[in-house]
Amino acid sequence: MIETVGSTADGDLIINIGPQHPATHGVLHLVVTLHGETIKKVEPHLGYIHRSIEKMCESLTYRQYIYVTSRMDYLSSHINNHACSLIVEKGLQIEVPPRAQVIRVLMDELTRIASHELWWGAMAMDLGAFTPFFHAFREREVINDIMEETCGARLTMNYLLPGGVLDDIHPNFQRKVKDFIKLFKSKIDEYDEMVTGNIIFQSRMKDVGYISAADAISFGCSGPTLRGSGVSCDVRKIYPYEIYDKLDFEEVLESGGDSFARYMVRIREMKQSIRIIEQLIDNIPEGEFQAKTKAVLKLPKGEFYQRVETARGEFGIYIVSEGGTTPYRIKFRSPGFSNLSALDHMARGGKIGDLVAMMGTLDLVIPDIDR
Amino acid sequence: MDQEALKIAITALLPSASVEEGTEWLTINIEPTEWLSLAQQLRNDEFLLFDYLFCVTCVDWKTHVSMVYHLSSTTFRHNMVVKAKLDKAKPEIESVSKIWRTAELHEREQYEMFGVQFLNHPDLRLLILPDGWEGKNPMLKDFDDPINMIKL
Amino acid sequence: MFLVNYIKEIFGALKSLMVGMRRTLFYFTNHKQIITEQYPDNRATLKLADRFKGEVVMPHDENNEHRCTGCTACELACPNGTIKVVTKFDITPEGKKKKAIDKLVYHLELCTMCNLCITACPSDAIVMAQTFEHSVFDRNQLTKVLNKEGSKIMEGIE
Amino acid sequence: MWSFSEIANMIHTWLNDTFSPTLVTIIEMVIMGVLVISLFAVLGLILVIMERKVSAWMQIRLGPNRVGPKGIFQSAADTLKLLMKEAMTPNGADKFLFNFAPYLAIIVAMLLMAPIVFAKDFTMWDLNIGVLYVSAVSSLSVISILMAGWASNNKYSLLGAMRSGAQIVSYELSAGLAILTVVVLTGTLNLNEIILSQQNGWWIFKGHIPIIISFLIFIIAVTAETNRAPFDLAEAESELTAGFHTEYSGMKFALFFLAEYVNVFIVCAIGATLFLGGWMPFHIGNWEGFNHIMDYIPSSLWFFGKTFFLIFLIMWFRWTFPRLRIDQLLNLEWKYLLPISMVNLLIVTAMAILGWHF
Repeated sequence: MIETVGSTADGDLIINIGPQHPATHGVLHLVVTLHGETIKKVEPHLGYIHRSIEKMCESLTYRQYIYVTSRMDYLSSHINNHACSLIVEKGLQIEVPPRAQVIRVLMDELTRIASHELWWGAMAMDLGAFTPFFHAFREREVINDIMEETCGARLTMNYLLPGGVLDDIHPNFQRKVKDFIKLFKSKIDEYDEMVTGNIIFQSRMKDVGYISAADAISFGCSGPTLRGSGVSCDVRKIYPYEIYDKLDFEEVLESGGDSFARYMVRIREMKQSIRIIEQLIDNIPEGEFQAKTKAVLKLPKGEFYQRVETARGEFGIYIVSEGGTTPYRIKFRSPGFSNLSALDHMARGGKIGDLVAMMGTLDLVIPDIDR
Repeated sequence: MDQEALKIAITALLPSASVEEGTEWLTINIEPTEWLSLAQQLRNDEFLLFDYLFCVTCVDWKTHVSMVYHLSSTTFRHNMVVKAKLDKAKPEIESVSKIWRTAELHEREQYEMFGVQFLNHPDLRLLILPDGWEGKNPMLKDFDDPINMIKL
Repeated sequence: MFLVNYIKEIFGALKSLMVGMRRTLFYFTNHKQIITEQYPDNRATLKLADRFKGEVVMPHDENNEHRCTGCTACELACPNGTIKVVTKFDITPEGKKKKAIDKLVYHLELCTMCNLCITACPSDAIVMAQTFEHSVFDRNQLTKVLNKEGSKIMEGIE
Repeated sequence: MWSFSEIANMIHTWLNDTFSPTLVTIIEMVIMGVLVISLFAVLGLILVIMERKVSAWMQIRLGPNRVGPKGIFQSAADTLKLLMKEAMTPNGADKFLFNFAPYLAIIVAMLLMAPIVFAKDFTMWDLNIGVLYVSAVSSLSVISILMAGWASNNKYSLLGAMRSGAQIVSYELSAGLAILTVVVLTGTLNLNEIILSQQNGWWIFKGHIPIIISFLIFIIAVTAETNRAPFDLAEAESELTAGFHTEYSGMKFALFFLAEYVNVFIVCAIGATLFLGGWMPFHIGNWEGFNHIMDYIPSSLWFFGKTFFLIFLIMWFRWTFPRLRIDQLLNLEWKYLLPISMVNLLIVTAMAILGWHF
């Protein structure tokens, strides 16, 4: 039981941030012990939207379970689906046609930019600046429109199948993506003007929520959170999947370890994603967009693990298969869950305002944590 | 370190561990009692340095329960899997939250979903389930919830 | 030296604030940049992408005929039991019994628009429609029967 | 042309001719009260729609555009909605203080209206210590916030109120010092006389750099004093949900809201009076033609124009900047604004003694 009311014996206040709170962006419940404005302890209290996706997946076939994973980290749903497809392809040794691979990677990177856009807006809003939120949505909408045209949905696309993609790209796709790149490049400097360079923003972010590299590894952080502490951990570079090993992009590293470093990692990552898209958009190979697969997919007996890099970090799927049409046990290693575990460590000694900034830079998506 | 070298290093550390064949990553089966000391060695050995615990899974095999730990090293980039077979009636294993601090939350999740007792865990409470949850652990295979289950 | 740094700091801070204010002033004065879509008013011009997944429908031709054979492939493909196929037996002119659908029940409230039923259908009997205004006051209205009253299967579809 | 003062004098003479002096005083007070309350209502309506439009345009949105032409009646509709909402009092709250706090906030705002010079020779109370009165009464507003935060029996409210207390008390200092620079130059505390002293140029033009610095400090300090972003720590919706008015609903919430906007108007009016010459028209040296044209614009328009420009400035801040943290907020005051304004006051005093200003 967590004590959620009143004050402690030392006279410290216990404050519930969440389940309904503007800064948690979802139904995260943090029980915070406060000494004045200073945080002494942060205890996460989860489960408000736990749907037990792992249990649900035990009764779904390998084609059906993909759509459930879109509902976990809904901001990078396409990348989650990607992991699901990859693990089935790995188990069945399906050769994915090159066209499908390129389309998948393009969509991954577009999803990453869209996710970081939303994070950027929400992050600024957490710190009290409303305007960047709307500016971020201007670019994000363009990506969503591209997604809608090709995948048929804006957020939970369900565009992937084991063996390829559901449908070929829309004829307008290439033109629209190029337009988007042009738009994005003209607007990315505005982000620095509005937020990054702002003295108030910098003083709110610098030296806040510091986590050392060793601690970040011990807490199992991944993605921008770990890269902000200077540890190289990009799955796309270290354990490359699809065509990432043939692409030319940098892994973004910052050594600060504070909120500002994590912020800069994400901002620079958007530019790297644009770089990947620019390399691919004119070079989509012709050919099939789907491999021939059997009507009923049966994963061979054994254990499979696949990890991908979502916008939030390393997303892993662990499947124990008994050879049937459904997984025997499936486990999703979600980046948010591990990143959340570091929050208490980061927040101690900070102020309430810092807690909001930290949650912003951890980029928590609650369904991803609760699964 | 590649898989063969890892295998030799691990068997040198713990001769009683049995290595599973035909897996993507080196997979070893151990007794739950050996886990804590092995974990310490895996974490601190200068040639292994498994400092990144990225996945803690519990699998209900109906006859027994097994814990699966996915480990990786951020320095050497090698991965391995450690499995421990637990007793179904009284599943117990040492907590590794002192070695990898991420384990604290992961173990709490497995504790409430599978009922695995993590010994010497600093704070073994319900995390996701509502306070005062009684009855079976929901992720077990024989769990049935006639009230909240939506039947189609 | 301390004083110089102090003053420099202040001027740097003021400049960074000015830069942000210039950007907001730009948008304040440039109303052409406004991107608001006035949704219910622009229904006439609102064009959804042709692949947009709004709901599952079953197209009928002018003779009130559809292409569904009642094979239940869609029902099996659906991850959450959105589709129920209720079959009946028709008597063909030759006097043979032939399986056909009585009702194809579609629960819009359960549908996640994953498109699996569409890809599973062997005779292209169902498609995704581009409608999206699904809100109703009674959830029973979300349970729909896709085949029309008195419709029958097209000639030559097996 | 008819000016406000002429109309006021006309009414005054007519009343004196018709009624006895006691009755005249009572009638004039009633008229005054009605005028202040209606000014309140109008200000609230205008400032709310202005804020929403300003924010919308900065955020590349259209803003309210459904109620009335271009949405100008939106704030009236909002008021109607707030009026119809249930005014709840939480269970553990201190009932009397909880219900009294919003009225206290509005009373303080009303009191501040008294010495403001709205147009040439048009003021409610021509007070010889106007500046002192304003700075004294405006410090009372912190009491209503503390009262609301404490009485709500909510930890968010309490934290918000405590922040607000620390904030308003400290920013009062630099606001007061910034006002003092002008007082030193004019040698009077009377707002009317301060305006008259700017006949040959507004203080911001003839006061050299020190006055510009004190104008900047004044704007920053009053933004903090009125709890506006980037200093809206008492509300801080992303940290404390709504700070000291978390538990308020309906009209009681609206009163806080109204008091905030009226306070913004008042501080901007004071700023316009002290630094931008109040109702004084804009004159350039010896350009007789230009100056004549400027004189044709009614004095009340000059006053409201300057005030609304300052209000826009404060709104502009709000929709551009992120919020400060509480310790940074106090750092800014004690480490930057206060030392600077003290040195600045010294310089201005020297300037006034040596007569260096124009």
